[in-house]
Amino acid sequence: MTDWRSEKTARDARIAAGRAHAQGKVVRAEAVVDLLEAVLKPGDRVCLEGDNQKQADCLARGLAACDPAKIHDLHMVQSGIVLPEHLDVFETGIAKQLDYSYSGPQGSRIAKMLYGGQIELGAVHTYLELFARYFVDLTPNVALIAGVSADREGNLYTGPNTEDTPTVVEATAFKNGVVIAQVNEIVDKVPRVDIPGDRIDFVIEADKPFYVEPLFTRDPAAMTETQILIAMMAIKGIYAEYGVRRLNHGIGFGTAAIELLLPTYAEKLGLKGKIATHWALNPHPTLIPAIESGWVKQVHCFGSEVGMDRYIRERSDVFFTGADGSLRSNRAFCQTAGLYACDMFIGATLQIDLAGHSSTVTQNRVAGFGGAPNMGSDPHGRRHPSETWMKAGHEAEVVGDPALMRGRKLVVQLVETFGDKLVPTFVEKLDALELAKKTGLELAPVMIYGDDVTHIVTEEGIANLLLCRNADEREQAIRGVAGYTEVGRGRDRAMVQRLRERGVIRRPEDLGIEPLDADRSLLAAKSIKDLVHWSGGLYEPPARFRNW
Amino acid sequence: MRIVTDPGSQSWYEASARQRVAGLVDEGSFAEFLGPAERAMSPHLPLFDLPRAFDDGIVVGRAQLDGRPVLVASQEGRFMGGAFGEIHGAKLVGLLRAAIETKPAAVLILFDTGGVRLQEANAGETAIAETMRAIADARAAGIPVIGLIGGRAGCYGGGGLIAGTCSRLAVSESGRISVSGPEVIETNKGAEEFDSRDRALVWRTMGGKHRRLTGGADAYCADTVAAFREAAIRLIGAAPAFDLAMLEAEQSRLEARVKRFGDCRDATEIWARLGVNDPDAVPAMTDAAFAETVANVTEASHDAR
Amino acid sequence: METLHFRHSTKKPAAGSKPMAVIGVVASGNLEILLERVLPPDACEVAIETPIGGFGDVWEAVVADFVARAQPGGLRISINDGGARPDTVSLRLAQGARLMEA
Amino acid sequence: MTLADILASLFPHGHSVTVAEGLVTGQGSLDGKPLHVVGIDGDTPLGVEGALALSAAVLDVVRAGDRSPILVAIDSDSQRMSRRDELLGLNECLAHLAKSLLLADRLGHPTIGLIYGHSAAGAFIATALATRVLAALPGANPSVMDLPSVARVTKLPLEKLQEMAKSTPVFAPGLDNMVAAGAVHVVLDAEKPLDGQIRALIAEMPKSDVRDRLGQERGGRPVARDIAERVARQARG
Repeated sequence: MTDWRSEKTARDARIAAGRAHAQGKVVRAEAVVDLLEAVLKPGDRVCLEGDNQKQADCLARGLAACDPAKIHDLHMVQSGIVLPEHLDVFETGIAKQLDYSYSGPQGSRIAKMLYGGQIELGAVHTYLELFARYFVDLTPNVALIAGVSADREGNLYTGPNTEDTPTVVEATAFKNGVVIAQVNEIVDKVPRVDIPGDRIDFVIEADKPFYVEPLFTRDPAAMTETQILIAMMAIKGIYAEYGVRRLNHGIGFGTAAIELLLPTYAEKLGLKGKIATHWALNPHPTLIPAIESGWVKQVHCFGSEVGMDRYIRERSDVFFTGADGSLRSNRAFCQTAGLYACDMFIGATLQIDLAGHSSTVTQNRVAGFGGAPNMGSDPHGRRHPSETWMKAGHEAEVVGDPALMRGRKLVVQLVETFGDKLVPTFVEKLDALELAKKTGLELAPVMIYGDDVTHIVTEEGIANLLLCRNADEREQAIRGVAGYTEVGRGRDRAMVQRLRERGVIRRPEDLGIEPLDADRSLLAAKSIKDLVHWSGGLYEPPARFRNW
Repeated sequence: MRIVTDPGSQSWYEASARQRVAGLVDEGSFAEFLGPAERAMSPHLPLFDLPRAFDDGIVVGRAQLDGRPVLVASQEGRFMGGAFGEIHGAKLVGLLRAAIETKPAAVLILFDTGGVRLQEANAGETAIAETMRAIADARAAGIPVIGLIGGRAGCYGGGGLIAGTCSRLAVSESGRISVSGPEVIETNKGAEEFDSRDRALVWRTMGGKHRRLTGGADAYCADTVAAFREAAIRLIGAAPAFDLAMLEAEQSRLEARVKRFGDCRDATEIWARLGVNDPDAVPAMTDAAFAETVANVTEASHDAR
Repeated sequence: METLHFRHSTKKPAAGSKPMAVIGVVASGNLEILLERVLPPDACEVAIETPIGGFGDVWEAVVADFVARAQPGGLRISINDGGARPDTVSLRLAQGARLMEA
Repeated sequence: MTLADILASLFPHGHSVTVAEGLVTGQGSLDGKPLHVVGIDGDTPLGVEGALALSAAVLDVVRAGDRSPILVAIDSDSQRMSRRDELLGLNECLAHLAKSLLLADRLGHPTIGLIYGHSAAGAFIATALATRVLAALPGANPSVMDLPSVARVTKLPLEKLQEMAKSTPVFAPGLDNMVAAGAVHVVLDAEKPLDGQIRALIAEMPKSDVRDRLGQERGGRPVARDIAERVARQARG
């Protein structure tokens, strides 16, 4: 007789073993290791929630402290490898296999461990791919998640940084898995129920609140004239040109500069209401002046940002908020929105090659992908038109039956030709290729493939790759905006001139922009303090960004 | 399209040493001494493979302020942290010594310094001592020496001591006055003593508002060149003497401060004892609200400097 | 420190009559430029002191482009570099040329 | 030399100088006239209380109005590095001490610094460097910052700095380099009685601040004097 309920039976046994260390669903922080050793089995697939802004850090410490003789060979399936404990478990043998998306701060250690064979890598995914696989072949047996508060029934309030939690819980709880949540406090009644209690099996009151890093805060005081010039070109040469209303911004200084130029420079160009109205975006503090000036209609968020909570509560016309008033974010939905509902992704990168492939990999760091490739790619499954999308599509394809033409998402790389320490952004060969060879990755970690990129904006000008008709043109268009890098100096000057005449390359003067006007006085806010003023005192920046 | 801004409304914090001088004094009246074309550059920095500046990070010269002759020195906080090197210091010393002979209406020092330039430490330290002696001489000769503090580098180390020697000080919210910097304290005494990354703590402890409330500075201005100009003009007319009576008054003032606030761990406790109703609200206060608060604090204003 | 010198002849003298101007600050990633109207009207000299060696080709290209665009005849241009990127150098040169027009 | 040795050599007939918590105050007699002593002993850091105690002693002397000399004897650490001291305005307190010494000088009290141990940074500027003439005893060790710390800040290897220090007195710590900079006017002879040497210093007080001239002559500050004079000349117009 086939047992069609073996998973359920196994789950019940795990829960029963865990209950020995709990009072109802509640487990004391000191009992974390006992609980995990009771619930986990060798070889389990485990998601240890590691988001951008919310880490199950108490559970991570607990897992790392488990006895490798009892718990070993786990298969970790989680979006972020962020905390040292996320990798410690591979050193002790508690974990063996890994499928993940993003490893920012642990990028160089993960590269070493891949190279040394301590980690058996499945794949590095984008967020949406990993989430998708949770529901196909990487469903967790146990999910270790984090929230702000829970009641004794397990009803969970994630706080404004909901991020991955609903996705992880959905996949685990409804497929016979066990969900263990750490919370900052156990309360009688949660402010709102983000995850219903019947999906949470155990709740742990953490020894200390989970740490949140202000990842999306860019200090206007650090913005340079070059970044402002690039932002001006992007606004005039792309936002205005294509009438981009629905968009996603990267998290660099270049896009932050654009956010700060909307109420000043873009306002003077008469673009208010015509561009940048609907966003898939974390709540960037630098967007506050644009919101306050009435530019922004709506923002859906992947997660939140430190210090923005009060501001968001008071701007519920703009942000998605719960009945309790606080932000409700959701990474899976926002990534989907970025992929399908946005007409433009614009962001920075570290390296671009002659075909337009880009990578944020530097030598010896495997940073992973996160969600940039989801947003920074042309979704071939898209079927709804918009003016922006259609205009870009027509630029790319000039022959054939118009009824069969489709649009293109704008994927814009916003880069300075040189990075820190005079490292060139434009290169003949991406460092990612070398790294892939060294660490045995089957795919080179390319963040955005050249065929998805539509524009590259540098301080020298805009290269419109949609208008390039062959690989040669494409290469010269890229060289033509690569400034004084070796790639830039290696251009065919005559061909670049012809591309300029065709509008493939546009210089600041072609756009009617005088580079000497790129001045910090154009920024709607020149400091974090200015952002606080714009917010009417609602934005509460973290201490490290203050100078008052 | 050019967004034209009034030079007076320019941020003091953001402006360069030259921009500050240009906007501070009467338009077009500034004449520089030993300007960049004379290339008086550090003979020492090349030994350390460090770039030099044509003015060694300080602009000195004469100008008119509200129609009256003044001498001006302006430090560039972005070059080597505005620190005192041999030439940098000597330019300030020469300017102050000249003041005693030429009797301007005031000497203005636009501080923006981390203290002594380590690559020229002995020269910098000695120049600071020479500067303080020259300031005492100038003040005794009846020439007000006014310090203006609101730059990126703050006013640290020996710069803090020179500031304490001036007749009057104007400070903005961004301005910091201190001897040991937060990083120095943290390095020597640990993060428990001073967490230098806690910027709010840094400003509460040594920032413009704290200094103004406790009488460590005599005027508080908005972060604009125009506001500093107005403060400078006002302070020149209210410079205390440099004599025994003043120093005795300063002795009493500082002793009273240490006695009254010596057990306070945080600036907010001091502000509360000074009679500020909501001390926690001080850092976020607007300039106007803060001016009102200061007006009610008797200790903030005095002639004992 | 590396010292570089470039000499160019120009078709035109630099606009304006201002004898001297200075722009920028020597700081990390930034630079200071001193422009003096002391040369014959068809000559331009650029002298650079930089702490970062090995970028002579880049400097040469940046200076040549600037001279071709701005025609700064008569100017002796002296640069104290703090490791500025070429785009910053170009921007400061242009700002300096504009100051001399006053 | 210890402070006790110094005082014994300076005042063979006895003195009233005491040390409390590292702060030195009191007086002795030189040629039948009072010689006041203030100072810091035992490598003590100078904080707000210390600075104000010393300035009070200086102002007491000034108030008496007898133009008697003041000796500032120093073996100190740097300024006291603490959050509390900065909160209470250490810069004002140190400047106040320096101003008190500068006022005493202006009002006719010869001020003589005597560094016999360590001193650094703000404590040095507020005390010994605020006198008209600064003498040192052999073995004294004034510094702005020690070389390992300089290495940390400048990111240069310590060995390279040590090599550079031999030929470049402008940045290196130590008495010889401070003498070369002109900050220390003279190094006394520890083998001879100090009373005579101090008496000679008082008798030959420089009329003005000569430190940049000394720095030029001794090579420790090659250009400062010339620069200051050029600025002053242009200012005179």
